[in-house]
Parts: sequence; C-alpha cells; structure tokens
Amino acid sequence: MLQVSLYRYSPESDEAPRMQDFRVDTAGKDLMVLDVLELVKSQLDSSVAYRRSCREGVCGSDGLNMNGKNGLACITPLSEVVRKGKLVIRPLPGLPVIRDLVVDMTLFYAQYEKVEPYLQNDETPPEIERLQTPEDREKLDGLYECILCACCSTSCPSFWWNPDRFIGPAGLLQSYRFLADSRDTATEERLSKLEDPFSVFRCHGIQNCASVCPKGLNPTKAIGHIKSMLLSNSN
Amino acid sequence: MNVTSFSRSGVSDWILQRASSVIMLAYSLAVASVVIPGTNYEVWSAFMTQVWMRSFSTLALIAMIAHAWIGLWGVLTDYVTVRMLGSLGDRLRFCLLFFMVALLILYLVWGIFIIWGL
Amino acid sequence: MKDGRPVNLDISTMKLPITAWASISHRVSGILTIPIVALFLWALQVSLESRDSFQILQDTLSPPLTKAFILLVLTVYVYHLLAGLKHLIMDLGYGETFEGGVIGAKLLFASTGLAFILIGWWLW
Amino acid sequence: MSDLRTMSFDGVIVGGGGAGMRAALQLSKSGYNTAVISKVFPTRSHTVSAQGGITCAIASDDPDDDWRWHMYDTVKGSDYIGDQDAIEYMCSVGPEAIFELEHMGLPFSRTESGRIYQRPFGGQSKNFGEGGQAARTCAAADRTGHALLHTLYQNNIKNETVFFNEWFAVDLVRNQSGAIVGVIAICIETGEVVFVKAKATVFATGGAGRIYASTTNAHINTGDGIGMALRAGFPVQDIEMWQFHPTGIHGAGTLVTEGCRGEGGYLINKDGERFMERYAPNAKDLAGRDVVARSMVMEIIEGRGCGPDEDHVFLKLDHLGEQVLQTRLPGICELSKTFAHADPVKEPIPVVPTCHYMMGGIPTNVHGQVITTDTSGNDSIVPGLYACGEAACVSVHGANRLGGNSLLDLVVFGRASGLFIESALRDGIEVAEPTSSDIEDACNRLNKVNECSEGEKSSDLRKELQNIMQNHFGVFRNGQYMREGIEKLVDLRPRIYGARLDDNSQQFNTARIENLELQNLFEVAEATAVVAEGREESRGAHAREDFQDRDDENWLCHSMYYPTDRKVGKRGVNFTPQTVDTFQPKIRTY
Repeated sequence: MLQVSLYRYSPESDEAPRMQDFRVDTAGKDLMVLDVLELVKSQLDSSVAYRRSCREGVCGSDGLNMNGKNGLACITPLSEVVRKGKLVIRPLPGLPVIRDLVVDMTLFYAQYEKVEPYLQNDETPPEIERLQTPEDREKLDGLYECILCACCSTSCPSFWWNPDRFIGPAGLLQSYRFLADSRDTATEERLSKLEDPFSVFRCHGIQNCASVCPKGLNPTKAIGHIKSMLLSNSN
Repeated sequence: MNVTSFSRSGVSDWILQRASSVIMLAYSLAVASVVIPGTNYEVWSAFMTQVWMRSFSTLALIAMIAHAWIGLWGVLTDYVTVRMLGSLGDRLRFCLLFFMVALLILYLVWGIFIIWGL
Repeated sequence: MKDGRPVNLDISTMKLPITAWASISHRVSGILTIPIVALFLWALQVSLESRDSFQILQDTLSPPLTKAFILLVLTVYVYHLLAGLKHLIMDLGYGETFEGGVIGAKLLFASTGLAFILIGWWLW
Repeated sequence: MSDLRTMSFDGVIVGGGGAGMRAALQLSKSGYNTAVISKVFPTRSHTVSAQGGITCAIASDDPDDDWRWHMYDTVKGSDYIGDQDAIEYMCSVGPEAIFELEHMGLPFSRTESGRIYQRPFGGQSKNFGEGGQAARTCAAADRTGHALLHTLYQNNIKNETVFFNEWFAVDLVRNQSGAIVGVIAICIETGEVVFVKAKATVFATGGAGRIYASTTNAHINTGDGIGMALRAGFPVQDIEMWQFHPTGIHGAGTLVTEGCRGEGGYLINKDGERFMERYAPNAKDLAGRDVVARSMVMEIIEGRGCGPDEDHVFLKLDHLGEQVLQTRLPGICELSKTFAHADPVKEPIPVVPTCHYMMGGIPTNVHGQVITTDTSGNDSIVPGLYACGEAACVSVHGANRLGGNSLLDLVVFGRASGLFIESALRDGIEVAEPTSSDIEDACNRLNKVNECSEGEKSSDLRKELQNIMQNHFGVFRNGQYMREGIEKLVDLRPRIYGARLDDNSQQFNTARIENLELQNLFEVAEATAVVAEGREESRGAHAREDFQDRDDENWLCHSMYYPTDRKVGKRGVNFTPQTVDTFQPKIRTY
C-alpha cells in the first residue's frame, strides 16, 4: 500500500486548497506516478483532475510537483520519488491552480509566444529545402526537443516572482533555438527584444531548470549563449 | 519598472554588475594583502594614502554603489511588487528604493571624505 | 488570470537542488553586505584618523565576542565574493551543465567553510 | 438550450494535431477567420509521438527517386484497396508539402550535402519493387512527429489562428437541409457549452487506438470525430482495418519506431534467430507491418517467444553501436530505458505487436470533403463537413499503412482540405441557420451524460470494452470468436450510455469528458467489430483464421459501416489515377 497525498482544490466547493490522503494498492509494482493517479481516479475518486495524454514523456501534459520536485508523472517511477512509503503530489509551483493538479498555463504560453518561436527568413525559399550542414543542424540539438511541459519555468524562482516579465527557461530555450538556427535571419530583431533588464537578465544561474528538465535539456546553458550574443551585439 | 533600474538596460546592468565585482574583488585582495600579515598604523596609513590607492579606493567605492544598486533593484523588483503584495507593491518598492539610493549616496560621500582625508 | 485562484508556492514543500541554495545564499549575503559596508567604512575611518584611534580600533575588536562577530561578518562578505566569482566563471561558459553547477556549488560551500576556519585562525 | 452562446467562424477545425493544424494554417494564412478546437493544448496531440519520419520521394538519399515508386509501394502496402487517385495525389504533392515544412523551420536531420536525411522504412522499394530497398523516410532524428507538430503550432501562432485549447467538441450541428453548420463544444476550464458555428467544419480528431487494451496510442485517442460522425448517421469506411505495430514495448505499449529496423536493427526469437528471414526472405524485417506483426505472433504461438512467459520477441540494436543509436535514435534509447529497463546499446528491447493506427475512418475525397452514399449506392458529398488525418479515410492506406505514410497523409490532406475550403469560401458558402431544435438535438447526448447519477463506473466499462476488442478483434481474427465479441458489445452499449457520473462540477471536470470519450470509443469499437466479422477474407491487417486468403472476387473493395441500421456495405476502390497507369492487384510478397 502506497500512501498518496494529493493537492485538492475545487473552485466550486473549496475555499482554499487542502491535501487529501489516499491509500493505493500498487501490487508491489514500480509503477509510474501517472499510473498511480489513474488508479486513484478510476478506483477511489473520479473527481480528481489532472492532465495527461501520451503517457510516454513526449507530450508534456503531466508536469507535476512530486515529493517536492517537478517532473513528468508518466515517466517518473515510484522508486525514484517515493520516500518512506509516501508520495506527495502537488501542482506545478507558481502558476494559478484551476483545479486540483491542473494549473493555468496562460502566462507560461504567453512567454513562449513572446520570443516569436517560429523561423523568420524573408528570402525567397528555394524550390527544394533550404540546405543546412549537419554541423549547423547539430546546434539545434538540446533545444528543439522541448515539450513545453513547464517543469523548468515553474521551478525557477525568477519566474515565480516575475512570470509576466521574465521569459523563463522554457521560452528562452526556444528563443535560442531560433537564434541558433542557421536558416533564421531575424537574429538582430530577436536580440533587440531581449535587452531589457527582465526578459533574459532575471536568470541568475540557479539551475533549477536543468535539474528538473525531463528531457535532459539545459536552459541555463542556452541563456548563457543568449547573454553572450547580447554582449557581442551591444559592442 | 525599468525606469528605476541603474542603466535601464539589462545588458549594461549586467556588464556593470560583472565589472564592478571584478574591481571589488581586486580591491578586497589588495587590502587583505596588507591586513592579513598584521599591520600597524604607520604601514597601514602609508599604504592607504598613496595616490594610486586613494584612487583605487574611490573606484571600488563607486563600483560598490553601482553593484549594490543593481543588486538591490533586482531584489526589490522580485519581492516588492504588485504581484506579490497587491496594489501597495509599487509604492512600497519606490520608498525602499529611495531609501537605498539615499543610503548609498551617503556611503559615497562619507567614503570620499575618509579616503581623501578631508 | 482569474482572481482568487490559489497558487502552490510553499517553498517548505519543495526539494531544491544545492545550486538553488548557493544562489539563495548569494542573494542573502549580498543584502547583508549593505550594512557590512557601513562597518567597513567606519573601521576605515577610525583606522586612518590617528595612531591613537588605530589603537582604539584594535582594542575594540579584541574581545572574543567581537571577534566572533567579525568572523561572521567577514565570512558573509567572503561568501558573497566567492559566489560572485562562481558566477563570473559560469559566465565564461564553465560549469553550465547541471553537474558542473553542483560541483561549483559544493566547491563554493567548501571554500567558504575553509575561509571561515582561516579567518578564525587569523583572528585568534 | 437554445440560449447557448454562439461563436462564428469561416472555418472551424476540430483537433489540434498535425492534420488539423496544417489545415488551419492554410486557412488562416489566406486571411479567413479560422478556429481550432482542441481538447488538449495542440502540441500535446498524438502526432507528437510519431518517431521515425515522413515518407516522401524528395530525392535526397537517391537523386533518381520517383514519387511513382512511392505510389507503387503504397498501393501494394494497402493490399490494393487504397484509392489510387488519392495515393497518386499524396505521393506527387508530397515533396512540395515537405519542402514547405522545411521552410517553416522543421529541424530535419541532414545529410553531408545539407539535404534532408532519409532513412529506409518497411515496404519501401525502388523502381516499382525491382530495384531493392529504398530510403525514403525524411526524419528529424527519432522525433519527427514532435518536430512537425511544434513547427505547425509555431506557424499557426505566426498566422494568428484562433485556438480554443482544452475545449471538447461534443456533437455535430446540422441544419434543416442536412448541412453541417458547426459543433457543440465544452470549454473544459469553465464548463461552458457553446455552439461553434462555421461555414466549414473539419474533423481532424485523430485515431481511436484506445479501443484496445494494448496500444501505442495516447490516452486522448478516443475517436471523437468518428463517434460524432456515426451518431450523426454518417458511414465510416474500412474501419475493421487496424494496424498492429510490430514493435510496441512489451508491457507498456509504448512505440519503438520502425526506423530502428530501418537503421539496421532486427527481430530475434528466444533462440536468437532472425526469424523474419523465413517469413519475408527479401525485405526481412522491413516487410509490411502487417506481415511482420503476424510473423511475430506466429513465433510466439509456436513457442519461440522470449521471456519467462514466452510472450514477446526481442528487437536487437546493440550491433549498431552507441554512436548511431545516440545520433539517430536518441529518443528510443530514452524510452527503452524508462519503460523496458533495457539499454539498447547493451541489450535487446522486448517488443510485441501493439495496436497503433486506424486505417479506416470517415470517407472523404482528396479535398477532404466527407462522402456518404445515397440509397442507390452512389457517392454524395456531405455539405459543410470535412475530414483529414487519421480520422479520415481518403483512402491512402487501404488495408495496411506503410510506416512514415501517416505523417505524409496528415500534412498533404490537411493542406488539401485547407486549400479546398479556401477556394470554396472565396466562391461564397451559403448556409441556412440551424433552428434552436437543431442545436438542442446536438446537445442531447451531453445532457444525458450529465444526468446519469446511477449506472456503472466508466473506468470499469472502458476496461471491459478494451479487453473485448483485444481478445476478439486482435491480430488474428475468427468468425465464431468475433460473433461472441459482438454479442458482448451489444450488452455493453446501454451500460456505457448509462455510465454513472459522480462529479457534477463545471470547472475542469475530466470525469465528464471521459464519459463522453468512452461513448465515442464504443461507437468506433462496435463499427470495427461488425465490419471485421463481415469482411470474409484476409487482407492487409485484417487476418482471419477462417478465411485465410485474399478474396479479390468479392472483397477488392472498401467496406462501409452504416450506423443507422448497423449494416456492412461495399464501396468501389478507385483504380484510375490521372497521370499513371493503374497498378493492378498482385499477390503481395516481401
């Protein structure tokens, strides 16, 4: 039996959030945390709300705070998080809670959109694809794989305090994904939108982002590259 | 919010923060190199009143002012905001920032008096 | 954002990596350094005024309790310097991996501990 | 309920996966007021899980590659019930659609000359089957679907498509003349029910792999579009054709791309034998998916399965070396370690055929227009309704889809739907307003779901449904056993439509959404079951023990399932491509 403590909040019936304990029979298996949530919802309380989709760590739906650390429930085995037979699941920190484990990600997505996360190239494209050397393509590795799960940004104190002004690790990782793309020609314009004291420079190298990223990506490093580009750009 | 930042630009603030820290680091080492082995009034006073050391002290003082301003501005715009404290946030932050700037100017004037023995 | 929605931001429920503690204490030590600067300025003033006042300063600073206080003050200041140094090194592109950051934070705490001992040894 | 808020658009796309977002992009680019209704944030759609790539003759790996060769492979792969005009369209327009994606920023892997990297996939040949294995699948490492989906979302942001994220479409709204004029949708966050009115309604709702207990599909793949179409009385086509992917991770069901075998991996049984050499001497592990999946099941049935229960086989990759695995298949290495506790660099991955793809769906023409048949069996267009992607059956996959063709399908026909609607809107679309009773009709089901305070738990019913489908309608099928399955489904229908809803709250009520989804799953499952029992032959993915041969005399045709009387019908396959000669049905060997 696993003791599972869930953060519950229903806007229609709760004044304030509360923790609710469940005892879940895992049959001694090293399930994923998402499997445990599915057990709670199917057997104990169908009103528990959480997001899930691919259940294999690529869609980014089920970012949660499990025993104090952000991660994807579907690829986090119990053996990795459970301490003393107990599992505490809370919603991602710092964003408003809609209900139970579901947070309002509007601010997170807004910061993503702010970096204009799409290729910009005004030149007429060729008949076939634009050519890119394998070396140039390699620069996108570690950047394009982001699944927008928000584990990083919601573990970042700078994002907690200024989610409307600091772009946050996820948005900045995507910002650099386009700055680093040999096919993108909007580098100057992109950089000029990042020069203010908040967008990039709220990053203090805390590295919570890199410590929680379920895809093993490193926003801190990408932000370092952006800072370097901003420096050489301002000279 | 940017209006009260030191240089109003993230890039320049960032460079200033780094440059000032290097100056203060060097200055701290210089002072430590005299203080640590043990010193007396004559040696200490002779060291500190050389023109280059007086200039260095002044530079370090200014670096400290800039460094503290940028650092504190960051702290205040993190915690003392409308988001964190409600509508009071902005006014309280301006008050605190004003107080900090006044204190830093006081440090500056005081420091210059000390350094140049006025 | 709809008003009235709660936010899960109870730091006591969170497990933060060592890099976060390094960063938080960097900030705290920075804030503490502001009043410390006043102490430094005062000490500088008194030490330079005259031979007598230099002596008075030395006497004032010699009781064990005062020494302990100075030890703390200097350690806070040194911590802030070292943490800043770590930042500068990271800016140069070293230790940007999370593992690198962890090593950096451990080195920072270890060297601050060492500095604490050395300062204490020097004071006494 | 006629006091519902109405929101009006030129085009509304239900589904924010690859097909939906490609269609939306086409429309919003041309300035039409376009909305996407997606029950998840678009980049969480199932397209994101596609790994290996997108098959298309862009002549990068082989400068002489020809889309006609790709067409030949696809027709053969379909076991000859893919429509040749549609396949011709897909294969010939494909390169243009791929280059557009690259221009939009899709981070394809590259060759030394800087072109898009292509890898070999199953069922690919050069020179109409005469020139050996081809490498035609364009890839972004093993995250092609992810790269594709994010690129499409990004470009929709750029073109200011309106997104209704975490909105769930419940049912179609039809006016008095029978035209589709939009959908009823719930905002999951607030619980508000809205009539979304549109001159064109596009279903891009994806597959329904969750009808099976073991599936590579996401939790969200519940066949919502198919359910809505069937409830509105529209037929579905070839719905018995379900692809079982040869390599789902044993136990977890997560997909391991065919690209693994394309890069040189192969399957072994418990004796370490590369058994595909026996079943498909030429193509071996790169035979059609149906062939490989059946061969694996044969090995297991004959006692050569691996593991303590001898219930799976192994996919061997370690001989490829760490370098290749890390650059070409990094995601697979991650997945295998997480779900199979096996590091492919050192040990093989335990795999088993797993439900993967719905070849059938809502019948459409190449413009995405939904087709129904009138009483005399002639095709007619359903005004106002379009479908594309996995939800649609154009049909380019026939009885068996080739790997890498699903992404091409969704891009090409998402785009084609958008292009067609664009021109239709330019010509002007006149729609009669629905009456308040039309809208009320569409709200019926939702109202009933909300009122169910008794009945069984939907999670139990879902499990029961999935087990029936898994046991009675799996890789190998048998008439007697299928009839038993159908009886069980007959018993299950009222229980599912009467499933209990304990949670009556409005905001983010996922229990209610799951009950609605379960009904959609049931509609797809029942259609599958009835037609699978009806098609008395073996073709492509549909393998019957009691009718082991392909029967071109009687069944070289599409199946149609008519929901009103739950009857099976037939519809002719298109054998008249416009620019090439017809590919005549042949015995299919690899």
